[in-house]
Amino acid sequence: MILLASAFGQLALAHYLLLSGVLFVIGLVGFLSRRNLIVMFLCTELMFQAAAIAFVAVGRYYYDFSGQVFVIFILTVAAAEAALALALVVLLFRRKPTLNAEDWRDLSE
Amino acid sequence: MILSSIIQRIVLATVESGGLAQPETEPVISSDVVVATHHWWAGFILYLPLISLILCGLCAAMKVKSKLPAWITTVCLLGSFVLSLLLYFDYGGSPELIPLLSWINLADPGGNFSGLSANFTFYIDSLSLLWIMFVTGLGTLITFYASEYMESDLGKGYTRFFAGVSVFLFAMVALVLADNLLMLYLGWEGVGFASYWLIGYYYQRPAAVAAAKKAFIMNRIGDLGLALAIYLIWTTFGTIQYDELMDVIQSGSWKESYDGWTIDAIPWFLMLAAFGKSAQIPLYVWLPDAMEGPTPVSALIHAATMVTAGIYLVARTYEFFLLSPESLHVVAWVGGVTALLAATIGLAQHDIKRIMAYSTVSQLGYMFLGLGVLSTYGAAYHVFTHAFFKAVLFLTCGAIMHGFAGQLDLRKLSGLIRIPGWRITSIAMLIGCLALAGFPLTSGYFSKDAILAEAFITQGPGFEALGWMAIFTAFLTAYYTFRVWFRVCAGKVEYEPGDEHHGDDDHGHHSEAFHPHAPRFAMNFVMAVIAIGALAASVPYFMDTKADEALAGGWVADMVHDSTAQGGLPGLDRHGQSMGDIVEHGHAGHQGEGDHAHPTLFGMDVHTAMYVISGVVGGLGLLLAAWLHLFRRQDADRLKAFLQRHWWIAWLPRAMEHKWYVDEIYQGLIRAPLWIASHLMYAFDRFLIDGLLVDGIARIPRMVARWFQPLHNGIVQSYAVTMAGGVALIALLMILFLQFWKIGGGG
Amino acid sequence: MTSNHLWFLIPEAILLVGVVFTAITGLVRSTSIRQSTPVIAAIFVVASGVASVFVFSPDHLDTTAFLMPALGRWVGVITAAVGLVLILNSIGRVDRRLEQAIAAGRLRFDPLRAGRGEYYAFMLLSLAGLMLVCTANDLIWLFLALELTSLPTYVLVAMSRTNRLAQEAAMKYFFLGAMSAAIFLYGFALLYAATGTIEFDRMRYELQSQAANGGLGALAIGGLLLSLFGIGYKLAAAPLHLYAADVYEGASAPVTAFLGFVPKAAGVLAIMVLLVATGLSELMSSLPYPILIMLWVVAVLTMTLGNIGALLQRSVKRMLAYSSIAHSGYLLIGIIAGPGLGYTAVLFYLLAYGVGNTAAFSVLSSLERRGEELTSLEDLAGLRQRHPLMASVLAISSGSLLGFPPLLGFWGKLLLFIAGIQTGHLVLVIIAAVNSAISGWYYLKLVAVPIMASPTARSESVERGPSNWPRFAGVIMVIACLVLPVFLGWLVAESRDSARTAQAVRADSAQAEADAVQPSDDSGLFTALPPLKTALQSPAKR
Amino acid sequence: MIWGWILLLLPIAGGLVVVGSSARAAKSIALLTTLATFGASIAAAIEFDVWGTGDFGLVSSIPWLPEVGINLSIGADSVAMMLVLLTTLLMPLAVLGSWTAVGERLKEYYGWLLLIESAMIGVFLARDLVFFYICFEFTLVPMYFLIAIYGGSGRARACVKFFLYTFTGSLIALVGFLFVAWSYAETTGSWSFQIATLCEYASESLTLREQVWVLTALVIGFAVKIPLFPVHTWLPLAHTEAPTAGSVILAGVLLKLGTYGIFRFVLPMTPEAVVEWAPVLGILAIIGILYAGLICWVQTDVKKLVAYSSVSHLGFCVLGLFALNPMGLQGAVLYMINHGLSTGALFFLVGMMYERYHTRDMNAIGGLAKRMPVWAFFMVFFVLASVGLPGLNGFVSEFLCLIGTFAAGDSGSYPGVMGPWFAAFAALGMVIAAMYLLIMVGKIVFGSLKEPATDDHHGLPADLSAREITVLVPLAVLCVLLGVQPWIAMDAMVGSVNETLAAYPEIVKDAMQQVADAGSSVLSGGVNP
Repeated sequence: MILLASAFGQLALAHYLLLSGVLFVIGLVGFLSRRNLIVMFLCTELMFQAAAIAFVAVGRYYYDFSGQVFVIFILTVAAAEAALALALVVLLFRRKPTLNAEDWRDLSE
Repeated sequence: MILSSIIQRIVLATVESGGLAQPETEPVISSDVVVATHHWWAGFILYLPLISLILCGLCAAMKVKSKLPAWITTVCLLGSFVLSLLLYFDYGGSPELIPLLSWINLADPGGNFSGLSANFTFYIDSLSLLWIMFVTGLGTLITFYASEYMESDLGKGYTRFFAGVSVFLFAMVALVLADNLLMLYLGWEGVGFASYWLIGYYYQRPAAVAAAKKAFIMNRIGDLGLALAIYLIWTTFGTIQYDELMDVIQSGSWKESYDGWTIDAIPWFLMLAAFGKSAQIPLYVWLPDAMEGPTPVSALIHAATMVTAGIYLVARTYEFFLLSPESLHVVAWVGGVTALLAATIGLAQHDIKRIMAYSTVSQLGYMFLGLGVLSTYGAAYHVFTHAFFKAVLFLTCGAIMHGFAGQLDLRKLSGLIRIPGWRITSIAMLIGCLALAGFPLTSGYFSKDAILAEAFITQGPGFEALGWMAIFTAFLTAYYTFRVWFRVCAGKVEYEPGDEHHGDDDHGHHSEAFHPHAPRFAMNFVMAVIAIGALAASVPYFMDTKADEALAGGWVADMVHDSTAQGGLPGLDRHGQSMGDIVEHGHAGHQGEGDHAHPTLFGMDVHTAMYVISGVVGGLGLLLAAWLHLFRRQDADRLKAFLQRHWWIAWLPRAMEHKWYVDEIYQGLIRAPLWIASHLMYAFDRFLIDGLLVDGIARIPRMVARWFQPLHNGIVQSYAVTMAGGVALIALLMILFLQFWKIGGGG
Repeated sequence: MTSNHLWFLIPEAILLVGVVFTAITGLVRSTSIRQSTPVIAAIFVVASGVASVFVFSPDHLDTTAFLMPALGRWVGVITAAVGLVLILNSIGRVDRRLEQAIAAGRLRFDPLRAGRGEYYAFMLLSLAGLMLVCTANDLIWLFLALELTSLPTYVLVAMSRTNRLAQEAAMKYFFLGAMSAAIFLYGFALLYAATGTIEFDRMRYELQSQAANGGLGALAIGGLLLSLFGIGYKLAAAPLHLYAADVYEGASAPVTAFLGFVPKAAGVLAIMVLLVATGLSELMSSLPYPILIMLWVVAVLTMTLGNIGALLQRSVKRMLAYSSIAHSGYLLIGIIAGPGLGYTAVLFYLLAYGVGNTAAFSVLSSLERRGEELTSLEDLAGLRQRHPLMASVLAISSGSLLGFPPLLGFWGKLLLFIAGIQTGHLVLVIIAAVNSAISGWYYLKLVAVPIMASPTARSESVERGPSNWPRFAGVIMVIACLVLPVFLGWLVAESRDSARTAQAVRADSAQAEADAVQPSDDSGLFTALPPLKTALQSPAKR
Repeated sequence: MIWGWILLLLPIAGGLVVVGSSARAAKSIALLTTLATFGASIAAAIEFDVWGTGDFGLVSSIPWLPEVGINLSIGADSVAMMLVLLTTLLMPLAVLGSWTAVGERLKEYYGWLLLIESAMIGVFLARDLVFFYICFEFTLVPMYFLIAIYGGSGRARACVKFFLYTFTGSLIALVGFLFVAWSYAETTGSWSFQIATLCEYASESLTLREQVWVLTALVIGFAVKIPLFPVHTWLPLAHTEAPTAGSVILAGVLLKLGTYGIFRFVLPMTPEAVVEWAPVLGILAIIGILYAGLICWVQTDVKKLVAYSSVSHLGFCVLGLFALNPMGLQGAVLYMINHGLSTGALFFLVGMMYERYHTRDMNAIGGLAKRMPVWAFFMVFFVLASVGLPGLNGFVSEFLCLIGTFAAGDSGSYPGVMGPWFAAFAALGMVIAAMYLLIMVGKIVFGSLKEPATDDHHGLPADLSAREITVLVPLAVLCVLLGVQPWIAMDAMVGSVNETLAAYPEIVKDAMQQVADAGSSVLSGGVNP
């Protein structure tokens, strides 16, 4: 926090970055701790959005639009991933009626 | 190109290899060594046995079943003998070099070392002439003898036998005539190999195979000594050629880079070599076992010629012994003790061939005693006479063995002289026994005296005791020698055949109808000739010497005089007074009218006294033998029973019969521990090095992999946690690293 | 982005056209047209490869927009070559039951059930993504290229086989992939925060000036680290390698081969691009220290865990999965060595690894047992007796992967080792050498089991697969392993040219202009050396 | 010159023809090819005009990877040329020796044989480090397959161990090589893998510490191949399981790659380190001589015995190499040739016995001299050559190695770092060699006849056939020739040997001086005196 503040001197940016960082960590921890496939996917979305927030904030900070452009692409990719994820989950659910990720462990040593 | 150059080299080497043998940086050649290329034909002394070997090989390949190989070998060896005689008569009195072929020549252009050259070149001096004559002569005769002796093996091993004899003669000639230590080494190992070949002649008999192996390995230990001695000599003196060595030693130039220990070590290694080949303590045990070979082999190799190579070696390298006189004391003591020990063992044996074998060991001990007490002449003379009388003894043993289907037990043979056809054998044996027993006026009498007397003359640690010991040994010798003769040849006619078939069915007969198979012409002729030789071997003693009137001993002394062994010649001026300083020899006073009085024994001159003493002692032994083994044989049994009955003495005959348990001691102290060590090492190799180290290290990756295997449990979250944790860990590690080593930011 | 930039997208454009075509032909009712789908895909792949040679010819090189101007040429060609083989490997596998049923007349063709079109289309898409990485000149582009590479592979894994293993594999691959994507995306965000730009060219100036003023800032370092770790997932670099074995085992052999090459190449190239963006060049090739440490540790872990992991495997595909992890570790040596010989070696190694790995998978693609893929090593026992050609293909490709001279893999490894030693990473190279030795153990199994083991009942029932194309592909790759070393000089020169950074090219041309009389000395590239050599020397002597 | 390339490529070409031809023709084609190669090597030897000098002949070079200075550069000095001749001589014999022993998968078999011939010739002809390394490594592959496919019952373990062990060793050597090459590149600014260049550079410019590291790496690589105690354990296993021709090639040539490597690389590259570490290596060699010799004593498997005897014998060779004087080095090079001849022949003989009786157990076989006199003759002959009977080849080399070692003491006329004690202990190996080899001969050749019951003699005569005799006679002739006229080889190699040693006297003297100044022995000097 102090590091960021001293690095940029602008409390506002640091706040945003902090927010995004917290979001990212929440997403990550959620991903690691939850067992439900859909929730896990949502957690990755959370991490994506954390990055998006950072991009927007930094873009605003530098008056640079490319950050915002990036966010659009992130959203697009996230949407594609969402489609893929849901399709996959449906496919899996057809095979085995469970959403618990731990039930899928046929491939292991 | 390469081929032609090789051929060119060989031709050059053959024709003018004198040049090759002499590097330019060589020290001044001593004036009396000449390069005698005009004696090129002497090479055939070496080549003829080789030719014989090749022809025998051809015979073997063509499966010749006649006696052809024997004749080939005999003729070739006769050729060698004749050439040796020619060489002797053509010998100009100063040592000659006769270059034959080049062998190993190393020169260093950088000049960092003095070069190593060892070529097939003959070094002819009187010592080598002496040896070569009796070697080739006896070789010829014994081969002739064997042509009859081995006839039962016709078509089976006959050719192999004579090929072996050819190899032996080839190697022996190389040994004797070599001009450098390496060629001598070639002959040295060559005769060992020939001995291996011929001892193991009856290769289907395990005992023969074992004996052959034992002989070779024991000899190898000796060879090891010789090899080390060669290394030492070369590093110390910078050459291994006799003529150059003599020059270097005499000029003293070697002392410049001498660092103080090699001189004392060289004789010890030479000794080891000589003791191995000549069957002295501690390496003598192979020789009695070597009697597993055919008897002509025992006669030729294990009595007359090969076993004397050790004496030859010491005589040839006598200068080194003189440089370190303590070594000569050891030689003398080892010789004396061996002589006594072998004689005591000989007392208790029943196998006549073994008795002869132990007597050979004993006599070889005498020779070393002679060398040790500075009587190279005595040693050489004893070698010379021993060659004849021991050869005849073995040949007669062979004849008996041949005739009585392998019977060698003296308890089962008696009165041979009265069986028709065995007279020559018996008389020849008698002559041999007389000479061996040192009966007055026989050849053995003179040669043994030359050694015994010197033991009292030369000053050395306990030499006098040694002399008395040797005299006692002479008594034992006379006793056991005549024990054989009286048992086997005299007495009433009684015999049992042996169980040996020579691998042949028409030969041995166990039935009552067994008839001894008397020797025929070839064997009788050879036995007779050698027996006469044994008698005549005393003649050289009375021949005039041309060298020095102070020199007793006649022709043989003369032969020794001109050689490298002259340092051990009584009554002679030694070249270079420096050497005289370190040799405490009583004879120093012999020549001058100086302060030294002649050593005396019982108030007489030692030589004179010795004539009397040894005559008496020999006679006593003979009488004792006659009593116990001819006239009252039952007394011998009674004596034996007496000895065995009393615990305080019973160990003696038993120990003597069991050869003082020396084989067993070797087995227990050396072979068994080594054998166990080998097994341990093999186990070490398999389980520790290969198993633990190699396979163990190879197992580490798999082991580590097993630690990591639980991570791959198939659960997504677990993977994610590991990934995140791993990332965190690496980041932490990185931070720690950076903090700890204080290495900051950007590169 | 200049208009000029579009010119460099021609190869990718060709592939995208191919995507459209294959997607359509795969759905056509006519069997013969449907059958020709892979051929069409192959044609487009070859076309894009050829195009990339022309597109990135020296005349058109743009040193202003790209960090590594000619990277696309080499990558385009090897992508096309390996991609072609990957397509050949797949022939006969996709929609196999469906097509059999149709051929037998049990079913009528139903576009909803056919997957062939998508399959090849996704392959082409992913290849296009790989090529796009080379032309990336800002973070968006890099992000999109990486996602384009990996998203289709998730689908490929899921549809590659009809059993649930494939779907499980796809699930694992996708979810972990999404996480890693988020991680490197966040890393990108931090990089953006640190430099204020997403364009690499400007980013490089920013970072260089930071480095010059007392080192990279924490944001930049953190961003780089997150990016590298995230991208490391594509390489299966430790500790993000855990998915590899499961996914490779679950997917069908052709797809596994695909996974073994395409995402890995994309990841390696992305790392190269990112590192060059931090200011690395032949002229200044020392990494920021934290990054160096991180890469060093990751490289050692990756190759070691990969190799020792492979030792325990009985399943061929798992074994090859671990082997591919290990190869990522070797590749990282080149990355650590930096631009110049290091990147040259990386590019060369990509070729060697791609050829060897694909050849090994061709064997698995071309054989089957009761209609199923070969799984365990026992299936290969005594392979030599019934399928000698495949056994030798497997043997030679294993040899190449092991780095046995004089096969292609050896040269790849040799160059990597040279590069590593040149930059003073002797310890790393020794570890790699030890790892090579360890890897001998399991590669030797791939040689020995088919040749020495006596066939079992299982392996007796191994038969040819539905198509001969994978066999052909395998043979071609093996011949490449054997023959390409002859053209070593040319290959290395090409890869070196492709690996050059824009800075070096500019410096060279400046140099060339400066002394027009004397041509510039190319070997300067190999002499840029780090300071460690002196550290190694003992002060005792000299 | 063209002969080098012919030598390299002829066997490969023949191998391709063999693989392409029918199984029946394979033998004959292989024989013809190997004979042709032998002829070519003779022709090359005649063409080779630098015998006796230290120069390289048959020199030729093709650029390969100019970026890092890798060329296909071939050429041979006289030592290498002699080893090439040994290789090409042994190969036709190996083919002849396998005539009936190998009955299945013939094309492959002869293909591998021809391939390994090319690789071995390549090792000796290489003047480029990378090319050397390629050939050096590549010899493993054919040998691996020869053992793996045609070997005995334990072949699976044997071939894996053989392969991995030597592969690991040579990888370590490779790192050493690369270090030298890099160091050169850093100093001069351009890469080169030319062996001569690197040797010259390394010997002059590397610090002692660096040299020690390079030496360690190289010696690990080559010691495994030689094999030196304690990295020898792959050898007995590989030899026991390999087919006859495989054993012959392994003992005859492959082991020499290690000693040749030391001769070609270690000695010229790292002279100062060699001077410092020679005693240690010498002690290892001596341990090998005695230890392996004693292990031979308790073997019951004839082939294993001969294999362990190789470990013991090559100890002498290593000792000679590190004696650092002309005697030792010439002896070592001669030893390479002689060991190839005599031990190769011994493996042939054991193979011939095995082919008839299907056992190598010394307790199951005995007294074969009665059944196979010709075989027995050759057996005894080659055993004696191996024991080092003067007049046969083994003696000369053994003698030179030992006298070289002996003279390498600080008191000798040629300064060195070993000395009498080393030679004395090593010379014990002579006795041990006689012991185990004669015991072996005593058991299987002599004694009462003992034959295992076997119904399958492969249609071979009881004694050796003309073909088998043909295999042995050239070896026997060479054994005698090199025993009686060793200067043919010695004169030819003297230039190369002196070239290799040129730098040593000074270095040794310096080292002696330093040790004398420090007042400590050479051994305790170690790396950091």
